[in-house]
Amino acid sequence: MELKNKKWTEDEFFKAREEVLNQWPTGKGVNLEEAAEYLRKVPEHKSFPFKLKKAKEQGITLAQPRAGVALIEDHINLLKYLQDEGEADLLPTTIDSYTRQNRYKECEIGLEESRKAGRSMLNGFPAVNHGVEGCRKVFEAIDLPLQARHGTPDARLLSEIIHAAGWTSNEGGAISYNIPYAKNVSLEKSILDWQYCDRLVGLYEEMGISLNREPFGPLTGTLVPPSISNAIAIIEGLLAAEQGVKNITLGYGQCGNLIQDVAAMKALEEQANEYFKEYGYDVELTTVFHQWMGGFPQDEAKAFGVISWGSATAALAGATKVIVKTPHEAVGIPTKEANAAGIKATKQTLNLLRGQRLPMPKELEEEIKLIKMETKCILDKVFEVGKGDLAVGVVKAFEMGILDIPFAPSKFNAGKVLPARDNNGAVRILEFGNLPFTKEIKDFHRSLLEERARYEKRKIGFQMVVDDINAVGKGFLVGRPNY
Amino acid sequence: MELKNKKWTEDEFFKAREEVLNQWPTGKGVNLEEAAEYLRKVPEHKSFPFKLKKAKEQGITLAQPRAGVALIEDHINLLKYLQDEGEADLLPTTIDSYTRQNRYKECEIGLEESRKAGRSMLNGFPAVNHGVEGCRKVFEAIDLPLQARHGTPDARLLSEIIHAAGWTSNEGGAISYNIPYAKNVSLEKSILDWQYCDRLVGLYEEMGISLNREPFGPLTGTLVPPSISNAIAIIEGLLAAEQGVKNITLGYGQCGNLIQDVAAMKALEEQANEYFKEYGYDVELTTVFHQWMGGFPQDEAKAFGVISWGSATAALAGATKVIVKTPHEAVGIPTKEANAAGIKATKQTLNLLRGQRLPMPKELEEEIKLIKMETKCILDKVFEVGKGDLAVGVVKAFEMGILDIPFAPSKFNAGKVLPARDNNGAVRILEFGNLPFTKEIKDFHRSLLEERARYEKRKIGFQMVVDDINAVGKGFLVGRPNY
Amino acid sequence: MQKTVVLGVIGADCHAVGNKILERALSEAGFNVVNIGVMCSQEEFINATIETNADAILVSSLYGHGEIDCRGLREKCDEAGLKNILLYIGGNLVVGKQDWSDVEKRFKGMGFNRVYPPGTSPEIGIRDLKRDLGIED
Amino acid sequence: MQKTVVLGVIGADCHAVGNKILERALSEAGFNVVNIGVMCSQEEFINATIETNADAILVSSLYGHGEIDCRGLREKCDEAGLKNILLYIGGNLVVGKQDWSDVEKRFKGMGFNRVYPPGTSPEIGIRDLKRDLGIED
Repeated sequence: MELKNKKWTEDEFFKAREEVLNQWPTGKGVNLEEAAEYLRKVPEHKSFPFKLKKAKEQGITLAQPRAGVALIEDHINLLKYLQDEGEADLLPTTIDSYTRQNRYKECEIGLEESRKAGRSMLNGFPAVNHGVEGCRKVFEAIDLPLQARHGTPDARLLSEIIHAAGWTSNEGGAISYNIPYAKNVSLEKSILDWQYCDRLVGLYEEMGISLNREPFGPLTGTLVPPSISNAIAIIEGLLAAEQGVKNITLGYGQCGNLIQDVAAMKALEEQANEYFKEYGYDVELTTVFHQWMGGFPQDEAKAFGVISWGSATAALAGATKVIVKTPHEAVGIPTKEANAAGIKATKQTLNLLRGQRLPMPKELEEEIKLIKMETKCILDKVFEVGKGDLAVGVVKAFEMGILDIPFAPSKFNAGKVLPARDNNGAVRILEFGNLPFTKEIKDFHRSLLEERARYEKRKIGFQMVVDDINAVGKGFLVGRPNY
Repeated sequence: MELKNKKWTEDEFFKAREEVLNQWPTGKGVNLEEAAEYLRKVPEHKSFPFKLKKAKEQGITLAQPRAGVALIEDHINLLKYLQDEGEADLLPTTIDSYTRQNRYKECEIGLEESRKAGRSMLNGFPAVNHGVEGCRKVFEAIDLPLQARHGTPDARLLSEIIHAAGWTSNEGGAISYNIPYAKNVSLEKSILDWQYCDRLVGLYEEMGISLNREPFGPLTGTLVPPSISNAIAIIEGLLAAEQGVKNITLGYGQCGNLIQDVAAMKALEEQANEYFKEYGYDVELTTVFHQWMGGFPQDEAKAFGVISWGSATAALAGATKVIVKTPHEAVGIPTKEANAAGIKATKQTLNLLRGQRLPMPKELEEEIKLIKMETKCILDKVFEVGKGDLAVGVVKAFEMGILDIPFAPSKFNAGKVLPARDNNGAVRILEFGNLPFTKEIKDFHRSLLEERARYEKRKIGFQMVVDDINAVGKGFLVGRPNY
Repeated sequence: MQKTVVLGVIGADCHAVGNKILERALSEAGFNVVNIGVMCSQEEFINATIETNADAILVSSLYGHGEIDCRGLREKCDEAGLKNILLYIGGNLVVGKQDWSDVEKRFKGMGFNRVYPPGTSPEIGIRDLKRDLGIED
Repeated sequence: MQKTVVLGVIGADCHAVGNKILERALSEAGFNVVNIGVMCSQEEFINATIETNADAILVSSLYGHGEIDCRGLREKCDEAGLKNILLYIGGNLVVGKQDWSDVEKRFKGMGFNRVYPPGTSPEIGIRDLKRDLGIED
């Protein structure tokens, strides 16, 4: 199939679908009409689009954890605990890493070993292996909207199964679930595969069923400059909208500087709406803020400090929802108690800040302006190299380093952009690679980093970057040489 | 002695001192010259004034816990733990409630029972009973500056003992350690007694020894409108300065609305400096922000949320230090581990926010203006009724309800002011009693509360106040009827 | 007939906020509340009870000294002729986080009819009080 | 003589940040680093080691599947003629918070010479590596 940013015909979709549903035996359990019937009966309080819309209207921020274990019963217990004890507003199902690579046979081994060992040997819930039936068991056992969260370049079968099971949201996108999550998957393939996932949601929309889609905002979660992640979020939003997706949540991962974080969230929402309007898409847009995605302190009390500060920023930025970390973050997958504790600290902070917003000082306005300007530089160039086609543009832009995600493992990523923090902790750019920024913008970044270098009495360089990556684990935002 | 705001003569001081040092046998252990010698040898890193000055210059916020148990060895272990494991920047010694009432015999019983029971039967460290020798043991065992924190209307003997023991800061003041802490102590007496404490510090200053004094900002810690606590903080600062105190930390207790809290801290610092200047005092002023002093959630994760949000506000307000709560706050006096956890969550948040400030949007400027205007209304009237004498003015002002602290137990407090939160969580005034505010200010408060009443579809009234008091324990800032 | 209760905070404890809220809640529930405020001695509780012929004594202690402050209160009540008077206590009764069932047992052993942990809502105490005093709801 | 090490992240694990930092730290410490990146199979580790005649294999696993991914690696090394090759592993090796000494024991039982918990600084691994390879500091 030729790559372009155009809504798939039903022919194209159903032809691909035959192959998709044959990728693993559980694919045969998916029946579109039966699934539509099932989804029509999902009550409002278990619908992602409905709950997000209500939160947006009320101006509150919802809290959502990450969680997933191998076996159905254990996973249900975990989710119920996060719902009842943790007071989560929205529930996730984190999918294991083998499923993300479509290695369903290894999932079977993991499932078997988990049963034997009496503990999860997988780092998530293998939804494809459990099939529609297993996924519905989970959905029916809980009382909140349920979303799949993963990192799957080819999530076609997974998407078919989870939506048919009543899960009303799916995280991911052609760029955000490929470049940070895979080494060898081409963008041509991941764009086509995510067009499929989005078209599936579009089909349900055409049947009158509202489903939510959420591109993954934080990308590598490591010093990603806001304009890079915002540009990619807007691209994935546009690609989804073209396939008929109507309910989109765009995301951003906390960088740590309050002004920059609030500015990034505001810029993202405003600019995405502008692009949706410009390209004629009617989208119900909400936002998600990810608490700190980088290294965490080992100490649980300190981790609570990081978690709470992320929650406060989410509230002040007016995010529709916040993705919650746990006090076990530094040591791996959390216990259910630690997971619930993370949600509770988050919700307490959100509730204390309910209704409070950061008023708009000059500094915030300027940061918003800068982020929008940079984002536009990137997006203009992507459209240009794609000769007007966004999908083609994305592939070309990555080849040319116009789109470039710091610290991503993919060989299709240029990896030439190097970010570092300025003296106030805002993420700036040290090496621009081929980012299509104006000289003025580049000089501005450079001047901010030089200011830091003078303050720290050292040269600008890679060691700053390493220090910044390790800083939060050591308790600080900016990696100063003397910490 | 006649009450007036005038520096005591040496005659007056030493005459009173004879009686003070005879109040309890340990008083005989205080020798001013020997104490001065001892204090001169206190190294810089154990000096409150020095460490506060350095923090102010660097623009960082220091973290200080509360802590105190009955027995010396246990208290030393506790403080060392908070220093080494908790990473505290400044150390406290919380004094027990019997000492605060000068009931030293009951302290003896408490000490004896603590030894027998193997656990502290007192809610703090009875410094008077332990005497200079005992207090020095504590000071010498630790490596940080040490401060007495209490709530003692007559702290004369206590102050003599702790300063002679090398403790370079003393919390308290004639109003802030009387009206919220006592039922029957007249302001005439507590002003004279705190003039004594301040004069003692002034004498040390004249001998070249710098000691810090810190009026207790939060008062009853319950919905105290910023202008009331700021007015009292400035009054206690002026009373201290008159007695020769040179190093003063003024404080404020978190109300919970970010803009109001930052505004209150900025207003306090600016306005205090203006008054010191106006009355010709040369004072090194620093500020302290108290994390939420009201009811806490029982759940420890939620408590961490409250603690971290207080820390973030302290950092954004640029406080010189922050007084730290613990995850055990709701259940009483914390274990040392819980206390350390509170400090660590606090320091993590402070460090992430290091160097970040809240820029000055219009809303913040206006809130600062409002608080300063209200504070000036109160202070003008206090001077007026005192016919220019601040000490006399304070007594008269409390009699007339010009000064009036919500929820204070003292019979010398009018208790007519009733505060409640507005729709954004800022503390406003519902019933003004005799607060000398202009009609314009009163109308403004009223309009904000009416806005809340409309939003909540109920009448303005005492139930709002009760709901607000209980709100944070239940997870919210504003006590809405449906929570 | 309206029942009278004596309400106060015992010892050197000056926590006034809860006291004011409790007073209001008890009044609204129909009790005649004699609020002796904060920092009350055992004698003040007993004298107020005798003077007002009260039906129950409600003691608060929020600063951890409850164990020392309350010792002998039941015996003093007995001596003062207040045999079998209802004695309630609630608050932060001891220093530090202790097992609640131990704390409750200790205070019941001291003669308190009901013992409440921190954070108990006024409604629960009022419900118990009505039951113990035989008041219909 | 400069020693060569093969560095990579095993299994379906795509955590690239630590890998890039480790590469830099090892290079700066004087090693010839063959970085095979993220998402590497056991075979990729072994092939790279044979091709470059490397002295040690440094495995990272940060997503909790380390136990499944590493099973049989030592035996495969033996079969490929890499008898006694140094095998290090570090990261978030298991799902959930487990007792570290148990985890270490399990991975040592699988034939790893050294096993590092999450949050270990590169310097510690480098120090051990120099010791194990007989490099003077």
